[in-house]
Amino acid sequence: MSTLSSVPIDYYLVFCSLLFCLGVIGVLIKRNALVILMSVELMINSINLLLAAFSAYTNDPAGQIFVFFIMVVAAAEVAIGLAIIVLIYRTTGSIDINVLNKLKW
Amino acid sequence: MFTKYIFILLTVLALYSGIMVLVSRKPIHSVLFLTLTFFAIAGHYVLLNAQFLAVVHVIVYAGAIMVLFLFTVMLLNLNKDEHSPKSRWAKLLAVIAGCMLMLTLIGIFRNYDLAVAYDPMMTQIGLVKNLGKILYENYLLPFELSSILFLTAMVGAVLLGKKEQL
Amino acid sequence: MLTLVLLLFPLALSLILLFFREVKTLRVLAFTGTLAELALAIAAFVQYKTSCHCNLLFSFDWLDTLGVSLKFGMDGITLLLVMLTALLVPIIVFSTFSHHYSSPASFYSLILLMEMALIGVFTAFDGLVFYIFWEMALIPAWFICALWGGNNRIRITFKFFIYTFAGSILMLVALIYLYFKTPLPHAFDFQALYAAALTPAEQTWIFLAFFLAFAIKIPVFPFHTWQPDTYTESPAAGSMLLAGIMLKMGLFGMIRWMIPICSQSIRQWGDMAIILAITGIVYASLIALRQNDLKRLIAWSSIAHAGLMAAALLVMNLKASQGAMIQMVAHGINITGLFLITDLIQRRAGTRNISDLGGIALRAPRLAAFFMVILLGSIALPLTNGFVGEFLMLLGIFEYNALYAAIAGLTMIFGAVYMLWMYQRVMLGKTQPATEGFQDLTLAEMGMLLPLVILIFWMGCYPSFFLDIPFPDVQQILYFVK
Amino acid sequence: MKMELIVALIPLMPLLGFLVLGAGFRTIPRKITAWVGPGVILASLILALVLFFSNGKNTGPTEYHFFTWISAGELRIPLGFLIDPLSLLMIFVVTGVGFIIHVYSVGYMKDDPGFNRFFAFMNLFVFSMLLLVMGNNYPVMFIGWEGVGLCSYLLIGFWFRNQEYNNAAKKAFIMNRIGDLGFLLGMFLLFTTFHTLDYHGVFSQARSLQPGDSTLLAITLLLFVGAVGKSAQIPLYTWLPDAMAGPTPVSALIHAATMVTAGVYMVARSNILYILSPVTMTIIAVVALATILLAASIAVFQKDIKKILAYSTISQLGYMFLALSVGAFSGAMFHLTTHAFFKALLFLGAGSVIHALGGEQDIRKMGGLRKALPVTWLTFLTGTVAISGIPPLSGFFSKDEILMKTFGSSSLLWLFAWLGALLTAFYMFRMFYLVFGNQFRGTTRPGHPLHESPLTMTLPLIVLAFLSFAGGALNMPGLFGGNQLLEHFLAPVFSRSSPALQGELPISHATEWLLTGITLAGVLLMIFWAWRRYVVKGKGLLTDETRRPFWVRIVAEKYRIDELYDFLLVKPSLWLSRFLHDVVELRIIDRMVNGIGQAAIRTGNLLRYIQTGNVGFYLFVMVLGVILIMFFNILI
Repeated sequence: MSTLSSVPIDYYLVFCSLLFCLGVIGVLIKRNALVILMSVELMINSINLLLAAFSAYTNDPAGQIFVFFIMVVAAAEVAIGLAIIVLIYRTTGSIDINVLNKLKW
Repeated sequence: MFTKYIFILLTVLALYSGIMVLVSRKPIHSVLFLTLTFFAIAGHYVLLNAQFLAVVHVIVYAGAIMVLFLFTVMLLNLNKDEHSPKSRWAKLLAVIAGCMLMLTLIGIFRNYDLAVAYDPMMTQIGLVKNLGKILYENYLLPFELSSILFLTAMVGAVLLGKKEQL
Repeated sequence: MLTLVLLLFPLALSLILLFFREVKTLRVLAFTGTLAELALAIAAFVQYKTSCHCNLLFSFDWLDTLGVSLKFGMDGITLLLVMLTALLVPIIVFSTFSHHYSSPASFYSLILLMEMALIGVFTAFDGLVFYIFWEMALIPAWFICALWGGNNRIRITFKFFIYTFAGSILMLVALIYLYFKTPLPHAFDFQALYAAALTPAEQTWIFLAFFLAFAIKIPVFPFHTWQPDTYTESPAAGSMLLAGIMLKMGLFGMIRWMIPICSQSIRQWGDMAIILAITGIVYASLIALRQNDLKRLIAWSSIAHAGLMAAALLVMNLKASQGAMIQMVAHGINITGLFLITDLIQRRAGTRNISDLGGIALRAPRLAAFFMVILLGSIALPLTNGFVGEFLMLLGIFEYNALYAAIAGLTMIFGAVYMLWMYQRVMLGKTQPATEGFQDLTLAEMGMLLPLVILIFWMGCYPSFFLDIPFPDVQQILYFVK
Repeated sequence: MKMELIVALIPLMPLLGFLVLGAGFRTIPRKITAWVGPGVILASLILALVLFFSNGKNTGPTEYHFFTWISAGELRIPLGFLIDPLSLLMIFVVTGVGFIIHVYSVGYMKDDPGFNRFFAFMNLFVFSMLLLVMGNNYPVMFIGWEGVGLCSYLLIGFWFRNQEYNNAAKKAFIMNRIGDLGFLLGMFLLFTTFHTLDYHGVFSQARSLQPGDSTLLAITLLLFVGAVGKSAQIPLYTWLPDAMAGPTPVSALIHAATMVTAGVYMVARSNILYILSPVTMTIIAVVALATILLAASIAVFQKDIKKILAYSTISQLGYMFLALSVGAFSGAMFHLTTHAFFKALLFLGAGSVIHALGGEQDIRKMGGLRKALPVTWLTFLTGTVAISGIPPLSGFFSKDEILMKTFGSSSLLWLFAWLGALLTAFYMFRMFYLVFGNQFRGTTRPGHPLHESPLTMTLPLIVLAFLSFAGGALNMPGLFGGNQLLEHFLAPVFSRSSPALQGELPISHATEWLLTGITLAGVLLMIFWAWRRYVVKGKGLLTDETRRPFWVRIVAEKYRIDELYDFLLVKPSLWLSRFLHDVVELRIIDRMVNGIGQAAIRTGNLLRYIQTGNVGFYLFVMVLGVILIMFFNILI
């Protein structure tokens, strides 16, 4: 493989930040709980990638291990999150987050 | 230079599909674009010589998680348009907030001098052999604990999914 | 090692008790257990030799990286208070036998847990461990009061818990701050904390935090408002534990933690604290005059006495400190005795309203005699335990400032006024409807009060025995302060 | 027997009696109590005699150490006794008079259900009093000092069914406590000045001080506050008349013969300190004179036989303090001793009268008891004559000595003291005539005819009458060819302070004779007046008190001092108590504490409205929060 020195770490930083911000915007503009969850996944992935990138650039395996663990957590989170969404749908008949305003003062 | 082009290609792909996730009206489209994003990220992992992660990523995200999403969409028959989208103002505000976050982040990064010593392509840490060694030597306990986490999540999901009252 | 046994034995017993349901078994177990604890405490006294901080030491590195170790040990001050705790708890347990508490297993279990926590507070040589036990003592106390207390218990115990807890949190903050000022490697060990390098401003803040924590616990005027209500609403056993032993936690904390660490700022700001404590003496005594509830009156008297002890510790001289030491024990004994008698009266007459009582001495001369002796102890008559402490404390305060001593000395007069007036209205005069068929003490009850009475005279006539135990350590602390 | 043992046993015998009688107060039969109670006192008396005679010529002070009572740092208080002439004299007074009164009590308290309790308390009292006089340092004196206060409390309120009596008991204890606080503070100041509380250490250091030293002034004043409380001087005297609620032997023993003289003993013991602070001496003189005249004037109008004696006691104690204030320490001790004899006699006689009348104490309902109670009459007469100061009875010599010494100090003081002596003679004979003269005015209860008391009661009266008669021989002044035994006996104790008294003017024999003559003439005149008024005219029995002039009413109502104290001290403290509790405690402090809690709740109530329940809003706020945090991170 050829060298990647032509791609500085800054590129990864900017790319991952953009992806992360996309995720944030998604969380904010969407009303569908499912899509919001997907946006969260997007954010997690951007973080994962950045961790892996730093790990590779600094030759420290801990970063990649952490990515691995984050994936574990993310998988668990999605499983539970989707279960909750299904439950919400069953009780309210919708997954629009604007419907979920029962928990106020 | 070759890798640089691949990098740019993958990046553009990831960002495009990321935007499409947000823009699409139907959830099913969002799911499919998200899958595309994940594949692009997997490509990035390969580019970083983190083959193990790339494989795991494809299996977990594209294989398991996205299937779950798809399954949910199908199951709940959610594939409808958002009939009452949020107001334009709200959307605009959200986008502005996101851009501000971006700016802030870039502002933060400018403050740090990220001198990197290693050439990422030369490192061998991302290989299964090396990673496995470290995982089972230094991170055995968290690894085992993560299985408990999974178990918990499983039990939780099953309990939440059950129809009848407990 | 014995210290550890002293600590773990009540814990084990309190867990074991949860497996029993039969009230009688529980009582026997709890009582014999606490007696065994007393025997252990006496064994510790016998083993206790000289005064270094190496006595009966147990140390185990707990959180290595933080420098926290499970370090327990005994010095004279500790030994005295552990003995007091071990002595009072069996009596308190015994006094509960005539009550029928719901879910007795948890009741006795909590009492034992409390004993463990108290012993932990006294024996801990590590700041963080001290704090942990300090908070731990609050939990059983709160449960005892909140579950078996009077009608108003929930509101009052809530206040009690939050109030004392708020003070403790300040202490935790102070401890953590101190920790970062200890010489490297940082540690919570008390000697490390003593050696912490502080600027005067820092020390003042630490002093304020410590003082507030201890002042609330003792309680010192004006942080006392939780106390009369809590003492009144608690079940008898709870009041005794709170007043007899838990109050000493604050005083103990003062001499073990606050005085050696903040001596400089005590010199600077101590006058404020002393004035507060002395104001409390007069204030509480005056209020006690007009109380109609027997328990509440005793609670107020306790505030007055505690104020004197706090003032005595704060003047930081040997006489006053020694006086406070012996007074801690004496007050523990007297107040427990007073609450015991209140409990006896309430059970027999069905009320503890002073205005509904009277003429008990006619029906129960033995009770009257015991009551009188304990009362004399608490109003500091010479040759009873209260006098030695008050004499030394007032003398110490006098050396510090004669005016303070004169005002604090008013406690002698006011104490006599409210106590004797109470005695007159409760015990003397003609009988009232409530006291018409009053039974005199049974043999068992006399057996319960007798150790207290013996101690009252023993401490009054030959106090050297009790003064010698903490003397070297008090001297050392005061020497260190200088 | 070893000396230590004897010395230790002197106070321990009464303690033993107390313990035995106290532990078995419900089980011990009366007969045994009747022997044990007085028996232990007799044992103490015998031991004291043994001690006295085995000491032989050696009258120097001997100290006995038993163990260290309290120690802290340089403070070391031993439980030790000091046996010197002064303490020996006091031991004899306490055990001697105490024994006689104990014997008397056997008869007096015969029918009381609290017989055992009574003797237990009496024994405890003797124990405390012995500690008081025997201690070799101030704290040990203080043990006794407070101990006698306690016994006084217990015995005044002996019949505790009556709340009036209990009030009197409480009042006595509290007033004593006020004095005790002064004593305590005095001790503290002594300690900070001399770093010891032993008599020996204090006095030997005090001698080197300059007269008029301000610390010494403070010490002596504080100690004198203690003495004022215990010995019922102005302003802390009002407890003593009330203390007459106790059984009569108690009044005789505690409130006449022994406890109330503790203050006199204490000042005499600390003579060197007082000699060195002339200002205190002046204050004592003023207080003493005021007390003499105040108490004597009140006594003139009292109707209760015991109250008259109580005021008389206060007044006589004033004489003792007067003697102390002019430096006549042995004179004070002499008067203390003779007073113990004749006042105990008078009280016991009064007790006998009360006993005969079945509890009647109002002298207006007595009269003509001479026939019915011949022994009581004769002994009472002895006591009355003795206290009035008519030779050759003991009171004459002791009072005369005090008057002489007072004259030597200041003739103005003498004049007032002389007035007091006249008043004394008048009120004593008023009482005597009203009780024994004329006809019986009261009513006897059916089945309770007037009867002379049993032998256990009359025998002590006779013994005391003899002592009152002959007690003067103890210290016969040189004027009458006496040898001043007591003064020589006590001389070692007061020798330290005598150099300071050198500046006094010696009084010529002629002046002495003249003064004695004036006093005697006045006293006899007073007696004659009392006889005219109460025997011949039969006055003083009338009930038309409303027609008395204003000033007489004031005096008869005891100058309303009790009401004044009630108004100035009791009421305000009760009011303050209520104010502190209802306003300061509940409205201010507690409200502040609760206010903090409520503030938290209110803030929570306000912040609640931020929880709109809209998830989108939460997300937006969260993102904004993250942005803000990061932004600030850049700034910093």
